[in-house]
Amino acid sequence: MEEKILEVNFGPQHPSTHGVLRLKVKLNGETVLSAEPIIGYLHRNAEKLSEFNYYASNLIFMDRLDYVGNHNMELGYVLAVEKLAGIDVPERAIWLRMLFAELNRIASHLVWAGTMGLDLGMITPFFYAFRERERILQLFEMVSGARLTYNYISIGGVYNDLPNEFDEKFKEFVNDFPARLNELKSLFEKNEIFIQRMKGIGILPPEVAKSYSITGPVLRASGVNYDIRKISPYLYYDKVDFEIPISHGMDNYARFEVRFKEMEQSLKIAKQVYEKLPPGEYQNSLYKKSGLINIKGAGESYVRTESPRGEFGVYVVGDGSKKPYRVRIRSPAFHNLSAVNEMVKGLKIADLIATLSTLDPVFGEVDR
Amino acid sequence: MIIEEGVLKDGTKYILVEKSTLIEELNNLKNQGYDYLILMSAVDYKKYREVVYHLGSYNDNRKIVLKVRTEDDILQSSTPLWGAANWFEREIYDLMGIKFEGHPNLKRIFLPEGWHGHPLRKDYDMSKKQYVNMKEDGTDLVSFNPEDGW
Amino acid sequence: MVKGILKGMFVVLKHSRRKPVTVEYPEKEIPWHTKRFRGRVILNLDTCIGCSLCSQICPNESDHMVYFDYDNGKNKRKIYPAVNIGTCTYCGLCQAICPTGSIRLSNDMTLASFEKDFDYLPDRLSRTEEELKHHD
Amino acid sequence: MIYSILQLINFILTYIGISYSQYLPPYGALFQRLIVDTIGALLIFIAASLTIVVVIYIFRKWMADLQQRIGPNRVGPYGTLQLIADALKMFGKEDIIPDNVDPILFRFAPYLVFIPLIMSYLLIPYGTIYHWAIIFTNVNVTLLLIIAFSAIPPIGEIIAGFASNNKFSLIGALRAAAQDLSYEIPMMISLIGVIMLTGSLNLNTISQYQWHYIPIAILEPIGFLVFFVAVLSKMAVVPFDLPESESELVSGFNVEYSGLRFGIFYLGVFGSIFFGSLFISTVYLGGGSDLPFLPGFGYIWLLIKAFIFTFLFLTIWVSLPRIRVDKYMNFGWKYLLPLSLINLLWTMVLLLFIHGVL
Repeated sequence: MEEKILEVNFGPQHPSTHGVLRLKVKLNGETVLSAEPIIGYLHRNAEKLSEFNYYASNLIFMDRLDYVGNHNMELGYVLAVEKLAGIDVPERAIWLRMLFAELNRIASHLVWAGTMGLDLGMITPFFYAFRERERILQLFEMVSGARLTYNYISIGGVYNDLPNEFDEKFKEFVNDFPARLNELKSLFEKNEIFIQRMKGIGILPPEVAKSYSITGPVLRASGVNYDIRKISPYLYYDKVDFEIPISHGMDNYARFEVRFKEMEQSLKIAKQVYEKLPPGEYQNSLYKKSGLINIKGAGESYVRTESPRGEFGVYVVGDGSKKPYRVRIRSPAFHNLSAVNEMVKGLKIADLIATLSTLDPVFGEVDR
Repeated sequence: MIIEEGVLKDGTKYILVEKSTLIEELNNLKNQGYDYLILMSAVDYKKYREVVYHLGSYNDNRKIVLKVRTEDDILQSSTPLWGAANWFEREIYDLMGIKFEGHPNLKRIFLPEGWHGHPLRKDYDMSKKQYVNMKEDGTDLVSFNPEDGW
Repeated sequence: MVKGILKGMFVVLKHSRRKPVTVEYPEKEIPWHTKRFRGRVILNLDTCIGCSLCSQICPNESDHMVYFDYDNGKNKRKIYPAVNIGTCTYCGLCQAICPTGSIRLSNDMTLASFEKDFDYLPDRLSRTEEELKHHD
Repeated sequence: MIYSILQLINFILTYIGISYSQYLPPYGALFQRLIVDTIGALLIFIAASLTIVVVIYIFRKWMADLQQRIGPNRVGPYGTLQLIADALKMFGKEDIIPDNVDPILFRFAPYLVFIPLIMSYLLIPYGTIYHWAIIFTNVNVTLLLIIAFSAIPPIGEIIAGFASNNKFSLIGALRAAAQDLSYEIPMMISLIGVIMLTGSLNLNTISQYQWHYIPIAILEPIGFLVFFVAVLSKMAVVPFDLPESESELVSGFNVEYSGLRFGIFYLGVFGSIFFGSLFISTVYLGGGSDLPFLPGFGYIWLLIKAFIFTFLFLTIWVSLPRIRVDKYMNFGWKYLLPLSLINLLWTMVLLLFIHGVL
């Protein structure tokens, strides 16, 4: 009896595709023969849009790329523009940017932990993860005024300083987050059904990862020790000590472990940064009020930062005018997703969904 | 064959390469240890299109930029060297219109199949609106008059 | 064989003793509502000098300059910003760039109104939502 | 001391002073029996759907409590009328039937799931309230009937999946078939152990037996565990909710259903949870048989045991991920089946000691 291939569209509208991804899946019964991702449903071409605006007002397009880790997105763009236009940033602003980059990484990993639980059929971890994320969002709203699209970084520093009630809320969050994190982890870690669903599934060998130029937790779970914060430190990551969690498991369970350890490391960095916050100016006075408009830059510059999903880079080409000539965005989730076909051959439908959830793609960034 | 060499503003070395010897240059760079294709981007300088390869390596922070210029928008594809080049080149073809010979399936990656023009070109006409709809058999129908749009 | 599963269930059961975290918004006020919350744009007609910087920096042109005859001595051309609340992304760039600080983002979050027109002209922009409700 | 419903109604009517025997047609007893049973069936139908609504309310409040949120509290005091509102919405919503769908099968699949479930509620001996036994069927094959009725809902799910002409529901239907097949056998083999011990198929005698001796759960722990897991998978609760796995198959076989038909499926899920807990407490914990220190009120004991099991099932639903299809199948065939056979051996040893007979 020749094989009956069932071609199913895990279409743009599906409960667990983390956004608008369409997977053209060829099924033989329950086993997946091939899964070809089709993207482009959330394509707004932020690169073309940012050619019509001033340097400072492109921030809102960068926010809406990876709408879960958006502080890191703004950071990548602003660092690239500052290097292009040669703007120096006061000391305190750099430390503040680092503090919120790490808090944003924790918030993004918490969203991943919640949605991974949902994809495997567990309902409760979503609520515990979002309860913790809510406290981080409150910290952001206290400082920048918004919960998701922060626009906290200005070119040349940050827009406003920490309010005085920030200190007490931050200490409170930092003190009881480790206990809550272990509680969330214990829901997954030793659970036999969870281990059965995640161990040995979605194998990504290091050579395939390197050839698909995959970065971030997905790469570190395949045993490659590569993190931009250590290899080419930007901001003050060389003045802070932290380790890079690595696992040689190459499967979903390894990616799960790497991300949870990364949250602990990010908290450790945030604590150290908070102690090292120097007093003083938080925004370069040249570009304070009406200086925002006349930022000019010629030549080209590419800056690499470590966003929660991998290496996020912005390549800006300036022609000396007040508007960028070309902005090119390197989005890590775009490459993490391109390796789905290799990782999923021969698995079951349930494993396809589990592997997709540990790749943690966000489609604002994949489709740009 | 390297036409020009130099250092960029942010300190990274860059080389400008002949269009015909693109693949050999990429190949010996890869053998020199640049095994990580960070980014492939295309910039439209009106007279010519410039494709910029950012190469790095997974075990240290060396970085090099390789540029190649083309007027007639045809280049050799570097998919044999890196798997990532597959989606990079499809995106550059989709948004900038540069065809890569030897690419397994050079189709548009973001825009629907029948889209007219390549948006990231400087001469792309932004005023003409294109409407996308789905035909009976599920493929995309791109047209200029708004009636086909829903 | 079931030790991990029981441990997970114990953690879930432990949560039944904790107080619920949800804040029932309409009845009770949001406890952490901060002074810096970026709500609706508001204009101070007296200090605006009509320099149109805010309309240039606005990313999607929801802030555009409009003629409005209100003389406050400093604004010869009598042009004031009008903001289309529907397309505004509340990014706060106009507040950051305004040299005289006359345009800023208030804490106002409840924007539901019977007016179908989202494009707030300067006189409507200069009044807060409460005044707008009582006024018409 | 235990009277049946028929005697109860006779007692009330003679107490009021109406003697209706002269109006009865020739075969009076048979006709009388017919009336009493239909009244009983209607009573149970209403009671069952009310308990299902209560179980749904308990589930939403208990899940909310475990997840540190409040749960329904807007409609009615403490959200009690929320379920009535949901039921009305379910009736009110338009029942969309897609066009290229199998017309007859698509319409009747939900009833195939719900009707057998409600009928199996009739078979459970609910014990006594002040000596009035609420037992509707005292036939000596009630256990067999329950197994027969509990085999029909999966067929309804398979038909629903195939009839709705949708790839996801097709896979959901295949999973329903696999699930029903591989976990029915261990359940029955563990029940054989119970039948061997008590010597009868009548649930009433099974529950009375456990009052005279000790509950069978203690006598046959392996059988109890195997039965517990098999009933858990019969109810499609989360670790085993493969036919209706929302995150993979966009909610499996009931993808194309909406309005009243989806409501019936939804009630079916929670109905089977409460029925499962009733069934397991009657067979393994002797539900309904009145215990010495509260002579006439066996019914209350049954309710207590049933709600303990319901909370247990709901906690499992809230805190565990979903198992994969092939792991689920080989867990059923490689672990549950041998365990239930070992349980049979264990019952033989028990029989040797208790009755001295083989």
